[in-house]
Amino acid sequence: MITQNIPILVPVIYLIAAAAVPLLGYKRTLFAFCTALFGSAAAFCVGIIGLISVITNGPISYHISGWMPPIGIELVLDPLSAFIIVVISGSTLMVMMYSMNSLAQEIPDKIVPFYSLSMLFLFGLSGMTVTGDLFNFFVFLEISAVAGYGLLAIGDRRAPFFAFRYLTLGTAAAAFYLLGVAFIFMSTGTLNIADIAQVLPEVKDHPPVIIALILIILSISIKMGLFPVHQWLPDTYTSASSTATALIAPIGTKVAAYFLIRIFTLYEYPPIIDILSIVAAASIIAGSLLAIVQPNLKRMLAYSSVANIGYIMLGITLATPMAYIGALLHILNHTMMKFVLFASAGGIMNNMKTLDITKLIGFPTVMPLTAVAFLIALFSMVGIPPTVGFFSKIYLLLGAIEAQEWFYVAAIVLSSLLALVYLFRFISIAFFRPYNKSDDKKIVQVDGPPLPYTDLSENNTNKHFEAMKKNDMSPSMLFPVLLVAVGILIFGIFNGYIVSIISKSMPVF
Amino acid sequence: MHWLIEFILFFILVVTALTALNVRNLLAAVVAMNVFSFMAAIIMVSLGAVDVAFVEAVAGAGVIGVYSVVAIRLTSRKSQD
Amino acid sequence: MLEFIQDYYAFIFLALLFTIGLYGMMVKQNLVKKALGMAIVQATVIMFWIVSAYKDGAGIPIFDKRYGVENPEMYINPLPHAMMLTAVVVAIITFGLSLALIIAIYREYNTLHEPELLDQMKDI
Amino acid sequence: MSDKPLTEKIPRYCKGTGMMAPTDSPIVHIACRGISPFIFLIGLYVFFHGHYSPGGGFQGGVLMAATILLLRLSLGTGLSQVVMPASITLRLSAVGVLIFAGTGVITMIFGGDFLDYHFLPLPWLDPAYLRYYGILLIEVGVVLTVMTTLIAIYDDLLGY
Amino acid sequence: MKTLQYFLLLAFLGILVGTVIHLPPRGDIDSPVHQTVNPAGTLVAGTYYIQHAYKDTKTPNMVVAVLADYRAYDTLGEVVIVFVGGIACFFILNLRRRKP
Repeated sequence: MITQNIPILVPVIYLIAAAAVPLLGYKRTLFAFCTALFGSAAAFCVGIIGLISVITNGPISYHISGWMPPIGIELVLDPLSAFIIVVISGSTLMVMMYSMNSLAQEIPDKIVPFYSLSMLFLFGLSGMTVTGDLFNFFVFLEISAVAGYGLLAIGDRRAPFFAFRYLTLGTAAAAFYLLGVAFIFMSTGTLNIADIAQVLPEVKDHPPVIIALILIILSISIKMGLFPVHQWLPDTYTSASSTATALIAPIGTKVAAYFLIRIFTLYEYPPIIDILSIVAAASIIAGSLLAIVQPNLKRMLAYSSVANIGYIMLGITLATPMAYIGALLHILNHTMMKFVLFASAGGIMNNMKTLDITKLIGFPTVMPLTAVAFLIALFSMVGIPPTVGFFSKIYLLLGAIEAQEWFYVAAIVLSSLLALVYLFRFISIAFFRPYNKSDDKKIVQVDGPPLPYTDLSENNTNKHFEAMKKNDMSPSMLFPVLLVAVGILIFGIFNGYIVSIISKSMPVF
Repeated sequence: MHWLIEFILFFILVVTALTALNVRNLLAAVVAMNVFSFMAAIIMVSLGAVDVAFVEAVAGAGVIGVYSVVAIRLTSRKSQD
Repeated sequence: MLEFIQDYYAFIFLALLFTIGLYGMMVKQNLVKKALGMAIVQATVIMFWIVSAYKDGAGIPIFDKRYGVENPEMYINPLPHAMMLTAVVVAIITFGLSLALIIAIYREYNTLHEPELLDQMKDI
Repeated sequence: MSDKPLTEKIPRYCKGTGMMAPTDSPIVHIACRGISPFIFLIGLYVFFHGHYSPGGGFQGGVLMAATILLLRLSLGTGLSQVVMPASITLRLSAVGVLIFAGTGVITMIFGGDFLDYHFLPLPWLDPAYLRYYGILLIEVGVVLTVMTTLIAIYDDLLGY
Repeated sequence: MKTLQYFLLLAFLGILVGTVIHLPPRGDIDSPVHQTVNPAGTLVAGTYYIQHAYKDTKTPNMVVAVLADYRAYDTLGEVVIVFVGGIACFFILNLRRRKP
């Protein structure tokens, strides 16, 4: 039963976990946690089985309700989507481990709906990944988006407002998408992606089809947070609670990027792709520049997310094998490093009561193990050799050289140098300023909006100082962070295996 | 002349949409929005989509109206633009 | 000319309505107005699909023994209707969620006017 | 029936929250309480007759939710708890989702694809009628989820 | 700023109107949506539903047959989105156990 039904199993496991959480977690929140953890672990295992079976036996096409594709809905599990499934379910498993203590510190009265919403968010994302139908993609896009609006709306005071802005923007994006699909449907009469690929060459220069492509790409760019429409991303990520950010920031934008790969392999319209790669380059440079000037740690990480999505996008649009490998490797890299960074940021917020970079003096003294993981992830962000980030950037550079696009080579190199700048800015403040007692006031002084769930009234200087000496994150939060940080190094050293998996999914260029 | 009726309904749709967006009293805006939903439902009936029209009439004009009135009652009723 | 109007008036009206909805979301500064603009945009896209399903001279998509099924011109295409039922539900839920967010915002800031909200956020 | 006015029977948590206080008008009470079972009946008709006429799970669910919303609006949230307590709405809607997903999982266990009603374990039925009853089965889940969730959103908006 | 927004909206309206007049007209029986077979040779879903829905499911209302059988996965998504909305509103607004 398992090998036959793998494409549907991952979403269904998440769905059943999501529906079971409010039923089981009614009396004790621990049951809710166990359900979510068990569900995400099961989904991860099924994802791994799926990846192995797809690599050995070739892609699986699954027909819901037993109807053949143009009639019913088709699910497709090829090496590419299986890879994405493994990445997102693995990241979720880590976040679920991390969330047990962090939720109790941040939003103790909302644990049960949080777990239910996070499982539903994953249901949406995994459904988006495996689907082979344009309208079905819309439904799952909306599921993950609505769950995301809910998750991002709790945090500090400003969170509901930014979530509302994100909601209006995201709904406009969904409407654009649906309009584009309507144009395609009226020109071809079908919704199945494989079917559209067959019919489309006959109506390729029909104006509605071109406008539909533009509308779909516009809506997916909004969901990805590319440069001109990126503003929702730093706003919501900064104000939301850190567990929600650690859940959404690593995986929320990747699936949209993956769907663009699916769209591009179907039909291409060269001017749009040229414009899109320019937008990606602009996104890389603007994201890095804006990240440098941010005083808030989470905001800086969010802007670097914009830059990293630019890398992925550039790798997709360059359309050379090397760039494609680089883009997919960067998806893996970005997921792992953003999890480590945002999860540690949550720990920093809890233990040091501030996220202002200039006030993080003595951070490695206070949280030594977190600091190590944080440093590894930052190295991966810049691209320093033993980490995955180095190899993904090398592949992207080779791809850009292969395509003879020197402007993009310059953009990648420049952005890496800019990332080096904010790495050094952070290190020089946090690591090389010696910790002494006269800095105490600086650390304790709280800046930025007070969070509703942190009790700041007890912030007595002495007490705080004593707590600082040995105040690392609790083991259940530290374990997944360290695990992923070690994973960054291991995947970097053994990146050949991952590249061999990725190159199985390569479309013909 | 079947299409002429639909043409007039579409025109009412545009008018109610502009009213809903430009009137300063939010309660009036919500009522205009309900009229919009109901007109949309009538157009859907005229286009043969009875099921969708049913949902649009029951939920779009009914439940959404209740929700909006509750929300406006709990927040403020005036809009500055 | 009359032919053209008869063929395309629905699409042109819907394009106009889509733009009106976007105008509500972009230009209007009250959050409830933004939510209403959102609802208009979604309703417009739904009607766009419904128009695409329409056939001249066909009846509603419910099986009728008098017509049989051999002749598909007798029934309107049911596929867009089924999909748009889903889309209507999505629209309703999104609107409800936006109202929930509006109430949460009003609890914190006591206003729904966007420049005022941004103003209050500046000093913290 | 006690002789106290209705407003005194409101639980403490209803006071001071705007719309939750019910009206005292007996006409409104009798009208709303009298009409709501009939709307519920129409909802059931729309749901079960959905195979033959416009209607189905979602429309029926919204009509049934409208019944409870009518009671909530006229009697106030406190008094209408008897009909549909606010504490079970979301759990009932989770049950509805589980009914839908469970149908799919059952067909999967009995050897078919997800939601392939042909493989429902009811061997005495025609294949076409298996699909007929499969549709009815999942619409039960739809109706339960839609009805309870619309009520739950109303309660949440009021901050109940 | 407002002028720019109005300009953008007008440009968008122009593009949209320029696009929709290339679509098949309203009610056209010859549009690709209403054919039996695609140019590529595969079946067109809408016509297939009209011809086979009653035979396959014994359900006269074709919309319900499409909604709950042929495209049941979409309906699962629809139900889940209702559930997500309920849970999200609960998550955002519940004050029951919150300390003042």
